[in-house]
Amino acid sequence: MVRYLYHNRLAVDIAGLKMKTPVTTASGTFGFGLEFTDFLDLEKVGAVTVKGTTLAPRAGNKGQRVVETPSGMLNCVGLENPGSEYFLKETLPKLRKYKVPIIVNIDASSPEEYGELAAKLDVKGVDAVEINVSCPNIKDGGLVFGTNAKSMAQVVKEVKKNTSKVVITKLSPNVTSITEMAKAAEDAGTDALSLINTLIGMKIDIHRQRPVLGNVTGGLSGPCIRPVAVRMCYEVAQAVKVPIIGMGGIMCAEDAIEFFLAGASAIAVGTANFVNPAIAETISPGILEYMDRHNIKKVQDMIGLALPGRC
Amino acid sequence: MVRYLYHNRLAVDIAGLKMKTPVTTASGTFGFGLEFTDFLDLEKVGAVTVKGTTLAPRAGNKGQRVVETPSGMLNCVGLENPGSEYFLKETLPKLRKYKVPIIVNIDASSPEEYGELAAKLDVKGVDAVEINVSCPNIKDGGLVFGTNAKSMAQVVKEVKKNTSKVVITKLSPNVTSITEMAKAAEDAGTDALSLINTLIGMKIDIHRQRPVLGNVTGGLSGPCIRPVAVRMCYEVAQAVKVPIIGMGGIMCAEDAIEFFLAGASAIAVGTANFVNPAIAETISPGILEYMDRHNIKKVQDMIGLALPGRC
Amino acid sequence: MTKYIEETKVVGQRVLNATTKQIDLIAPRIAAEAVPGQFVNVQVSKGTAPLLRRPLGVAGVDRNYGSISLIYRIVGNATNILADVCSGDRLSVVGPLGHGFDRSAKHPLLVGGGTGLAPLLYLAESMVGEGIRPDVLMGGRTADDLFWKELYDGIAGQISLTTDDGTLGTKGTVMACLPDMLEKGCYDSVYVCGPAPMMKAVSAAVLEKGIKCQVSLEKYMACGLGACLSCSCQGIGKRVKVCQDGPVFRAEEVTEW
Amino acid sequence: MTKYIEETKVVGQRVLNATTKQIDLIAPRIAAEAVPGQFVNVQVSKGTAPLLRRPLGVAGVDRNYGSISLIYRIVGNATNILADVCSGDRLSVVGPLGHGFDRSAKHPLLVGGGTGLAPLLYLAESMVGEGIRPDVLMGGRTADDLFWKELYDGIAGQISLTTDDGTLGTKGTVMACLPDMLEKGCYDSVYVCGPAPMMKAVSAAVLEKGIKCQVSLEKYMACGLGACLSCSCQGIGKRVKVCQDGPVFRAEEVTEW
Ligand SMILES: Cc1cc2nc3c(=O)[nH]c(=O)nc-3n(C[C@H](O)[C@H](O)[C@H](O)COP(=O)(O)OP(=O)(O)OC[C@H]3O[C@@H](n4cnc5c(N)ncnc54)[C@H](O)[C@@H]3O)c2cc1C
Ligand SMILES: Cc1cc2nc3c(=O)[nH]c(=O)nc-3n(C[C@H](O)[C@H](O)[C@H](O)COP(=O)(O)OP(=O)(O)OC[C@H]3O[C@@H](n4cnc5c(N)ncnc54)[C@H](O)[C@@H]3O)c2cc1C
Ligand SMILES: Cc1cc2nc3c(=O)[nH]c(=O)nc-3n(C[C@H](O)[C@H](O)[C@H](O)COP(=O)(O)O)c2cc1C
Ligand SMILES: Cc1cc2nc3c(=O)[nH]c(=O)nc-3n(C[C@H](O)[C@H](O)[C@H](O)COP(=O)(O)O)c2cc1C
Ligand code: FES
Ligand code: FES
Repeated sequence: MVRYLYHNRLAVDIAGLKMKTPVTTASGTFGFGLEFTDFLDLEKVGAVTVKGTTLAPRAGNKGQRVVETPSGMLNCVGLENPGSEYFLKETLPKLRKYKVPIIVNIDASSPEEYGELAAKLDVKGVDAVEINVSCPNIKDGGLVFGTNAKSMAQVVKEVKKNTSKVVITKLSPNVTSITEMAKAAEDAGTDALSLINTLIGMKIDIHRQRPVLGNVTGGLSGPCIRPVAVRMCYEVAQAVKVPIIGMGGIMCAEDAIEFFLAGASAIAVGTANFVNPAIAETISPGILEYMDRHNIKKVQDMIGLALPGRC
Repeated sequence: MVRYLYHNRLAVDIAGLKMKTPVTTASGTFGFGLEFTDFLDLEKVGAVTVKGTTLAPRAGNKGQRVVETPSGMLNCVGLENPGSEYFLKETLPKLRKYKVPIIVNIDASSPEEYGELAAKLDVKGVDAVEINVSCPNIKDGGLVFGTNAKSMAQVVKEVKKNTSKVVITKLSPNVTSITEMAKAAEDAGTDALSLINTLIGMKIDIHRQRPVLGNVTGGLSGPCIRPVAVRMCYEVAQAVKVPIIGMGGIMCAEDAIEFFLAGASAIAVGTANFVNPAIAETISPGILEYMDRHNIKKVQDMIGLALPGRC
Repeated sequence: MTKYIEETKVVGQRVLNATTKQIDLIAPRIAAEAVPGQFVNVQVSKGTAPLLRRPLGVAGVDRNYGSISLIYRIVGNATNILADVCSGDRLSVVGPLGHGFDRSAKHPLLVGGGTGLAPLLYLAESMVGEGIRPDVLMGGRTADDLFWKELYDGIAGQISLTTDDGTLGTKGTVMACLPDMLEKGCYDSVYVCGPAPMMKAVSAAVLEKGIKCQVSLEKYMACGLGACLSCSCQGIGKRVKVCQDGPVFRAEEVTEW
Repeated sequence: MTKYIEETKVVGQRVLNATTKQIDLIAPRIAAEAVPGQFVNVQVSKGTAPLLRRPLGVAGVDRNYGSISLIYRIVGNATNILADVCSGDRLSVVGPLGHGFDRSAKHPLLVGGGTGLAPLLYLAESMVGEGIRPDVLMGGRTADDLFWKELYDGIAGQISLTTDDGTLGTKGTVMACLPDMLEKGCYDSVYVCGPAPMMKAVSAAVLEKGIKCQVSLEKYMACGLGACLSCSCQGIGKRVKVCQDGPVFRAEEVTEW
């Protein structure tokens, strides 16, 4: 099942970011990619999106950081990461040995800091930056920008100004209107959108009578949120022209296909990496099988097939 | 396990609505209550919240109306109901034979129509009205009022003006800030709040390459949304003084207790009625057992125990 | 008729063909009341996924033993889990649900396809109990689908078979045989259960002949109790719920297939 | 060391006490590489609930047979499902994960409680293979918790027991015996695995004596691979991941219990 290497039926181009397969990894669920090399060939992944990176190192949140929920999980890792300096010096050189595009997920606490970070990462070996304006787990920055169209637009503009790379804006689902946010990001110049980040949730330990997670609330991910993610993708695809990377609860090829039909040009696997660490590679053959069965020549041909007026 | 009948440890008072147990039924998941009398004693349910009722009969949406999702389900019933006239003439007299408070869930397409409906239902046998400003499945009304604080406040005021009953406002989770909506409802005079209604989601049939549901999108309910519901309850409880009826994915006594600890004064079981049609009665003994184990005298004593400053 | 939640005990499963199995459950209260055409709502997992119960028609009842039989096709998540259930396991079952067939026919014809033949099997057995041997017309895609013949042998009168590919019986759908049978059979009532297009075509042909016709509908269900309105559809001049007002309807009442 | 995803085959389960079971799995690639102190990540369901794999320490390895043993306490959703798994069933297992114990001790003492005694069992067996019989100090709430003694009999040197209620061995926690044992035992290394309060108390006492001490930590884990940072905590001057840099740490490295 490595047919897809020999032709480009699975290849997609996200605003200039060329991916051999339409599958990337959701930030924060695939480390820096290197943790998974025992299980898959990184070069067969469309692109590796690495853990959210900040200018300075962050220790993240204290206390319990993850808990399982029905068909999902909550996390409040809180953007723990070794900082951009370390990433550029230690991690990127190792990653660059693989022929796979690298998307760096970035987070900061002001538009200017986002810009500074984007400038710092505007180096060879980084192919795109993904603006995380939607992390629910930190106090400074994060979700503030993700729920306010104006602030988000500022961030997008700063980043665009400071990088030559493809700029992807990652949207939060914790808003009244995701299309409004999507349009604001598009107007501000983003090259692509990715969605969705996690829904804010919490769990209470009824025996200790207190929240389970150290940070009280956390981000809900996994198959439980897929219906919300597909719906948002379907809505945004009708509202913008820029390409969409769809994610949220994708566990197998069939789930991925829902997102293509809803208008996504590529997809990301997140929580599923924890369940099946080989999934970022093995999902592509499944997509190809589906395409064969439905006489679909190229991935592009199935993008948006379920949108109004097309089905 | 009928101890709770012999004392009032489980009794709660929701802004004047006296419930023998803190358990009601989520609107639309328990019909008019009469469908469940083979499985439980309606008089052991705290209150029966009936299916969403409109002035005139509604046929609801065409096509497939429900589909299962990971640990949940989507529905787009679309407020099918026989109308207020029929409810008052045919259903209410049957329901009134049981000694159980009746909460009527109401829906309309303008503040005035909400008022008219509330006035019509201001009769003996109806104990409270629950304003559904959050139905995601109909085009006129519904969610329009649920995502805009001003419009919602208008609806609440109209209803309050036209009824002598306890007024409960049911909040939609599909908003950026549920606390803002909660406060707007409180300021407009609602006696209590209930939350959450369903999250908007969808599923695509990848073989037919079109949305599964007749109405394209539907409301996501069941255990998958519980983390979001608990979080919203926890947030709203800190923002308002009026009592809260918590719901969203409650499947057993343990789940219910999460909501009490998060600040709810009563809870509703929804999707769980489909899985276990006796649950609206059998969950109360489980709550009592927990109270015994934790030396909690009355339900009231555990409300909000997990809120900041209390745990 | 009272509905029950029974914690049934699995007494056995048997393989009928590559994708179809029969499961027998000890469910004395449901067995005592279920009539042909009714269904039950089965919980295949105590966890949250799959979450909802699944509706399955009652394919047989043993009142002495207090057991019911269900015949199901393995099509998805829940039926795959059901297929792995072992004797001695417990399954929570709600039933009996819905309304059964009007069984007043003297010369009945049963027409079925796929798992639609499950409720018709119980119907046939109950007719035999009253001294009537119904004729049966069954259709399938291929010979393998018609393992049903053996289940009906000894109960039914004349059994007619059709397959889409001609590997067994007459080649074609049941419509290849039906007109001729209606002509010669002097049936006073036809009972149909199968895929919607089959039921639609059969109903039209039967009603045209002025013969009574009942069909058993399938709709995606959540509660099975008339409470959630998942299965509601337009009847004649009123809304009907398939789970409560059906699943059996007089063919002329059906406006949406 | 390479990590694998193995579709293992269950060869047997046995009951150790009312809430504890041992499961043996054919997992040749993991068996070939796993060292004491490492763990595996087990998927108990192919469905979405429970969703995440569950980490379990390797309690034994049979290299000839290509099997590994896990000993687990039934505490929740996943372990309840695991307890119902039958011989012949398949379980997807990822491993071996994390770093094992430094086994350079000449006079080791193993101190454990609860399922912490599982990884220590494999450690003891491997020491015996190298001609060393470790002494073992084990604590439990009550006599029933100390079925472990039989598992260690014949492998361990001297076994000391404590129970909170005094129903077996010395009454109290392991701290009731430890000081005396450290005094008399001339141990050069202590290996601790059990509840956090036990590990904290034991470490403090051992380090005070200037004896080497290793502990095996437990943190809620999602990936087990160092990717998700669920299990990250503060080490000395740097962040460490329990799943990757541990679960075994030198006691003096641990700053959060
Ligand atoms: C009144 C009634 C009686 C039925 N009797 C039988 C029977 O005797 N034998 C038999 O094999 N099947 C019968 N069915 C169909 C059976 O309910 C479905 O095949 C089963 O629910 C599929 O579950 P799944 O999880 O395996 O498949 P899924 O993966 O959930 O879905 C596979 C297909 O089954 C259908 N389906 C799934 N869930 C439901 C539901 N809750 N209600 C209705 N349809 C659903 C869907 O259309 C879907 O396309 C009956 C259905 C109804 C409504
Ligand atoms: C490295 C490591 C090795 C372990 N080795 C063993 C062992 O050999 N034997 C054994 O019985 N147990 C062991 N555990 C604990 C075991 O992982 C949990 O008991 C198990 O995951 C519980 O799953 P559950 O669904 O049954 O319980 P749940 O209902 O999910 O939870 C019950 C309790 O188990 C803990 N837990 C649940 N999931 C996880 C997780 N993913 N990671 C860590 N803790 C969790 C929680 O603290 C919770 O309070 C180990 C844990 C770790 C981290
Ligand atoms: C443990 C964990 C850590 C995450 N960290 C980040 C992050 O650093 N930056 C980010 O943009 N999203 C982060 N996410 C969100 C995911 O990238 C993804 O948007 C979300 O989990 C939905 O996809 P899924 O359901 O497939 O996991 C994280 C998710 C998880 C589960
Ligand atoms: C089939 C179905 C119909 C519903 N109809 C209504 C309704 O008429 N009015 C309303 O306010 N909420 C309605 N709801 C929402 C529920 O009352 C409840 O808010 C939601 O399902 C979350 O609770 P649960 O997860 O326990 O089901 C409906 C939910 C379902 C599943
Ligand atoms: S399935 Fe709920 S009303 Fe029919
Ligand atoms: S469990 Fe994911 S980093 Fe340790």
